[in-house]
Amino acid sequence: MSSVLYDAPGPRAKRRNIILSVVFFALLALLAWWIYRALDDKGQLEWALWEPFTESEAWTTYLLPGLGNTLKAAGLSMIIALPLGAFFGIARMSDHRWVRIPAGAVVEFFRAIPVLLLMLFANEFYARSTDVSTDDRPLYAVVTGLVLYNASVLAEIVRAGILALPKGQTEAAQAIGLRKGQTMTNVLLPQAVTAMLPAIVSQLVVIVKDTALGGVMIGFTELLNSRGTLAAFYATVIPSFIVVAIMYIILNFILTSFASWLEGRLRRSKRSTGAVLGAEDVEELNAAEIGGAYGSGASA
Amino acid sequence: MFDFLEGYDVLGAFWTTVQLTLLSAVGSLIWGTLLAAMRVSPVPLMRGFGTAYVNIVRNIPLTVIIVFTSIGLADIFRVTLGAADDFEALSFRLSILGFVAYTAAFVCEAIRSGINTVPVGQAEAARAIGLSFTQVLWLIVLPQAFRSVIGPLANVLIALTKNTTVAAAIGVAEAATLMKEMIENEAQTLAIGAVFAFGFVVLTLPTGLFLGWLSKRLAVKR
Amino acid sequence: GSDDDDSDAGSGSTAGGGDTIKIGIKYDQPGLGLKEPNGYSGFDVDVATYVAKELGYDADQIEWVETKSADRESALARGDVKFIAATYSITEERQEKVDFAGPYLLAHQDLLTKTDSDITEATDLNGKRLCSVTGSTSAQNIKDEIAPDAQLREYGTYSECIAGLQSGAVDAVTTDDSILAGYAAQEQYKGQFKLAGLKLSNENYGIGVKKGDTETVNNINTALEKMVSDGAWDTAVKDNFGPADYKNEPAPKIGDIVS
Amino acid sequence: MTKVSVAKEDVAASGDLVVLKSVNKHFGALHVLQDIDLTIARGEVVVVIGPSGSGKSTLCRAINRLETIDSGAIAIDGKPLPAEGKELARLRADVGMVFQSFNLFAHKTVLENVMLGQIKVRKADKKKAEEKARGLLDRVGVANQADKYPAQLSGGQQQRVAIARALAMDPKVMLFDEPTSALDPEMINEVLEVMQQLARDGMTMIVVTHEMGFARSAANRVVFMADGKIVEEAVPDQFFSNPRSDRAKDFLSKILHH
Amino acid sequence: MTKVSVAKEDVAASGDLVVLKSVNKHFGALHVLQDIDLTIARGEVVVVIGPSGSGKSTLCRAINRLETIDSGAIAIDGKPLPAEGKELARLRADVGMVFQSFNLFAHKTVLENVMLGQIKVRKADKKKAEEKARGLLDRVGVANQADKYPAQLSGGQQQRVAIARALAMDPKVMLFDEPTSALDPEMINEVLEVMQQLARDGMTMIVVTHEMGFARSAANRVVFMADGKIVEEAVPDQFFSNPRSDRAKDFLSKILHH
Ligand SMILES: Nc1ncnc2c1ncn2[C@@H]1O[C@H](COP(=O)(O)OP(=O)(O)OP(=O)(O)O)[C@@H](O)[C@H]1O
Ligand SMILES: Nc1ncnc2c1ncn2[C@@H]1O[C@H](COP(=O)(O)OP(=O)(O)OP(=O)(O)O)[C@@H](O)[C@H]1O
Ligand SMILES: [Mg+2]
Ligand SMILES: [Mg+2]
Repeated sequence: MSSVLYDAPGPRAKRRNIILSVVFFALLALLAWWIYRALDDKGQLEWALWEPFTESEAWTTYLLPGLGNTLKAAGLSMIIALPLGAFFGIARMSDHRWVRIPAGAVVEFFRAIPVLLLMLFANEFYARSTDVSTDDRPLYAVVTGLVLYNASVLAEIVRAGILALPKGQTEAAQAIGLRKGQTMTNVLLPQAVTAMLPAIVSQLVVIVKDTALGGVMIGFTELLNSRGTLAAFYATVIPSFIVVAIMYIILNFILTSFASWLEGRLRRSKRSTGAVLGAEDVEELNAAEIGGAYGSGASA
Repeated sequence: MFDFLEGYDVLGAFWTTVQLTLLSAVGSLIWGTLLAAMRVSPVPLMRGFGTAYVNIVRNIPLTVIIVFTSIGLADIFRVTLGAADDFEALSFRLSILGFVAYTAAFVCEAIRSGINTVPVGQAEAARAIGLSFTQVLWLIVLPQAFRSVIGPLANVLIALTKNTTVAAAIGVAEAATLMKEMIENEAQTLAIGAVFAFGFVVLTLPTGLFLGWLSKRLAVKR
Repeated sequence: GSDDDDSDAGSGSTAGGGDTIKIGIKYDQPGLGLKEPNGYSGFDVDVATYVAKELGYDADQIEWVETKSADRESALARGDVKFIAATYSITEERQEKVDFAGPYLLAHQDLLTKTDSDITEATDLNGKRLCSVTGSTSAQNIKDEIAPDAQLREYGTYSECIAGLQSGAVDAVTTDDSILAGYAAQEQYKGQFKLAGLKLSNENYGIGVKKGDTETVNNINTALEKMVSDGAWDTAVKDNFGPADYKNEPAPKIGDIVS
Repeated sequence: MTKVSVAKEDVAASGDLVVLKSVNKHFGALHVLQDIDLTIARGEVVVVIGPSGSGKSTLCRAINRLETIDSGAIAIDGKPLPAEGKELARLRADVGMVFQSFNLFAHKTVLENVMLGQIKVRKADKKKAEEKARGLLDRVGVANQADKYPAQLSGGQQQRVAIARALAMDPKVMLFDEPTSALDPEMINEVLEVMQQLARDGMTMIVVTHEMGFARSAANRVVFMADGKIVEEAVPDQFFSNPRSDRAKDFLSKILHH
Repeated sequence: MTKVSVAKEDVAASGDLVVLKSVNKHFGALHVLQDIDLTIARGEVVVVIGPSGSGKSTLCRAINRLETIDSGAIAIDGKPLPAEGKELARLRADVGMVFQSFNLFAHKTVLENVMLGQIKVRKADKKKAEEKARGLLDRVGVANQADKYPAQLSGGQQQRVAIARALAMDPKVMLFDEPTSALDPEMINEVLEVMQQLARDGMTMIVVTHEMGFARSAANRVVFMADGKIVEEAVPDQFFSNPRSDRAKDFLSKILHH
């Protein structure tokens, strides 16, 4: 089997690869040793620092409630952002200028601004102009920031999902006499939704990660913030960071794996045109693509 | 109307944002290219390392990485980047290190997907006329991959610009830090929000449009 | 936040009723206000519990609310909590926005160093690395006025400063001695740190109450006086700061603000 | 193959079914349809041939208004082509279209593909629609594939389903745009046979194709297009044995005998 | 067409040019090449036909080592196929390959496409390479397109450029993998003509194709493959008029006369 970069390897290539493997392994081992030594020197490997994480209280008091809030904020944001995103996505494809252009402007605007600023601003807005209680305010602010940003990204995913379908699907639907609305609901949306699923799941990863901004900047008690309280009680700073990082990795890894499993399944599925928006199409969907998308749909 | 801006160095804060962005961009381009080279290498161990790096780093919140550079890298691993005693410079440099570590994962993926857009047929045709490995790489694959990578890289750059606000978490005096400070001290929340939003729109939108245009222009016609 | 229905926290303060009272504290300050697996500990918590008892609420009627430094005024203004005991120094600026009962503790800005450190004076900080939390004014004061050559390192929380002190990344941590004592007294750090004992400032800890709620202020002041006179105050100090070599000031007189 | 009535009432009636009058169409600077006049009588089978890019597909698509035209007029069964809305949808249902790339609805089974239009456009009830769909699938020889998804079928089978889907609307005329050119050589015949049978049953058909065998045996007329113009029209035998225009001669010489 | 010398020294020499001995190849569980024995003499033109998936492309690609084989041996001009490195590259330069999808270098002009191999592999100087490239482009009839990019050319033109690119290396043998099946019908002949001329000039050729006309007129031998095996070998006339195996009869019945 050959790839874009490599010819099918012969015996010499195979030998060279083995040597490279050994050298690289040695380098990795060296790095691991250095990390181990540094941690050991600073006493970070002492059992006392790690022991708390074997106690159920550390989890039930700090980490799990924090994780719960992380998931709550992420879930809420996704649930609110989805319909909003679908609305703006479809509005952006409208035949009418006065619908298409404002929708496009809103989407572009919120995608250009850092989520962190949106959160800070929302937090201040709720504090000054509403009577949301202090308990709830950080959650509100985090969810608001995430919704504004992610609805715009989802709007682009929805649009891309529909545009990714072969043009022939629309034409065939029109050719048997289906009207615009019927074509959208009977032919395009069902296929686009399937095509978008992996993209939507992997957008959840972005949302989960962004909840941590709320922890550091506006005191939302999500996982990263709960780590602070935990670290104060158990006096275990570095280990708590490592544990929390691993929790994020596992959580997001589950989501990513689910997304790519879904993607693979859909691509192989006998029920799709093969138009699938993968995880990679989303991670940081951005203005550059959109600038291009204004052009004609006819790219050869 | 804009008198609430008095006494605040908004331009200075955005200048820090720009510096963070540019320096991190250069760093992550280098590290990301190396990672991409590993990810597409024929050596399974390197591929494994590249894949693991990308999948781990992409799944950690940037905030965690940035805070960790400060209390972990600097304090435990003594990575002080030549600024052991100048803490202002230290957190600036550490945050760049964090952005590089994080953004490189995305750069790597952009480059890898750029390479994947080159049809295998191009490489096979090149091999079939007797070009060697390096010739195929430098004459055929990379020139084509480079062009299709501009678009995705532009997205990474824009995301990076926005992500630099996370440096506020370790006290780097960039735009988000200043906005937080101003919001605490001044009454015109809406106006402050608008000023900073506008600042980022100015930073990201033209970049996106220009690079989008460039990638269209350079795109390999197939 | 399932308790929005009770937004004017514990206003129905008829003693011993089925009501609850919401009190604002810190969650991450060992020795003062700390969230633990089975409850809350610290001097602020003990004082607040005692006061609540005097106001007619048993310990199990208290709902603790985390009030971070920046949030304290607005939480009171909106009535989210009845009162706040969270290392809340009485200052003129704050008195414009909230009313204070107390003070109930006189703390001072101080330095925490390793036991074997040779820093004994603030001026020793020249050329040394001093840690404080982001946005704190106390560290800035030292750098501006006492030790201009000190290096200021800012972290998100004091826990991280303390960890930095332990690992040698910084040479000293500065903030209120009570807070520092709380850390020094923690099981994990016992015997490793010492307080320099400098009285760089006076911090009069008061209990914050919504502006204009004079009745509650008076009730709390009465409770605080009783706490001192029946020895509960001393016990609380011993329990929370005892393990550190923290020499606390005697209980301040109500309304007696040391500036 | 079971016979299903194919718009019999139309075959009986007389007159022209499709009329194009000086139709013009540009793509930017490209003048793809230049003053096209074309009339197709009821029951007639017209084959359109011509070099790539000559505008054959555009012509087909214009008749169904998948492409708008810049000037001129198109009428189907005496009525001018509506510009939009319900009337356009109704007209499109009367004009069956078969694409080069099949374009079956990927998320629906073969049976559902054939039923969809009947239910949503013709408002047929589900049972009747299914009955008819099964009949049509049987007619095109893929009855046993009814519950599969398009991707599970070979190209030849997919194209036959696409024909059945179009027939399900009881169209007055069928447009075929290179229906066999995306197929593996072994599958071309099975599709051409279905089309031949359709022609014999009296369906009015416009077929863009390069299959000379089909043109010879099934067409009443061959229309030769080049550079957006209709260059020549003739009965097949005459066209193939004795093309008048040089353009056609040249084209035929390229396409035959290899 | 200008004549350019096509590996004349080889035509003169005698003996077998390409020899495959019990070659086996699997893709996972799929046994795509099963004990293939095939010998191609100098100057011979062999057409390989067979149903889709029978392994024709894999066979072609194995001869150029674009696919590795699991067992058996392949020799070109008496030398076994090198496994890698410089020797492999040198051998590949001696074996020209033309793909179904052209695979012209998309970022280089037509002229650069034809010059690249000469300069980088044959180390020819730029001027000579350009001269030769222009000669070859003229020979395949696209001299006037030299400065365009591949995407600006029609399929037929692209394929002719691809042939010129392969010829520029003075190959000993040329492999064609369905060179016309991605082309519009009018363009097929222009490519086949170039190939026919090449055959007449004495080039050794292995051609996978469904173009029976070409097989009849240009091939010395037809090899029929099915399911990874060579089922039948014969001279064209005999194969088309009187195939021996049922597999071949069945295949021919599907593919002819439509
Ligand atoms: N949507 C479009 N935008 C711009 N140009 C187009 C579009 N569709 C077709 N064209 C151009 O119009 C011309 C006629 O196209 P058309 O598809 O009708 O030709 P055709 O005769 O069907 O060719 P083929 O045999 O290749 O299918 C071609 O030059 C084509 O490139
Ligand atoms: N890289 C690959 N990995 C797995 N299977 C493959 C690969 N390449 C080809 N195959 C399979 O091997 C078999 C033979 O393929 P091959 O392309 O040689 O057939 P072919 O005779 O050229 O067919 P066609 O006429 O469709 O080109 C097919 O079943 C194909 O699906
Ligand atoms: Mg066409
Ligand atoms: Mg093949």
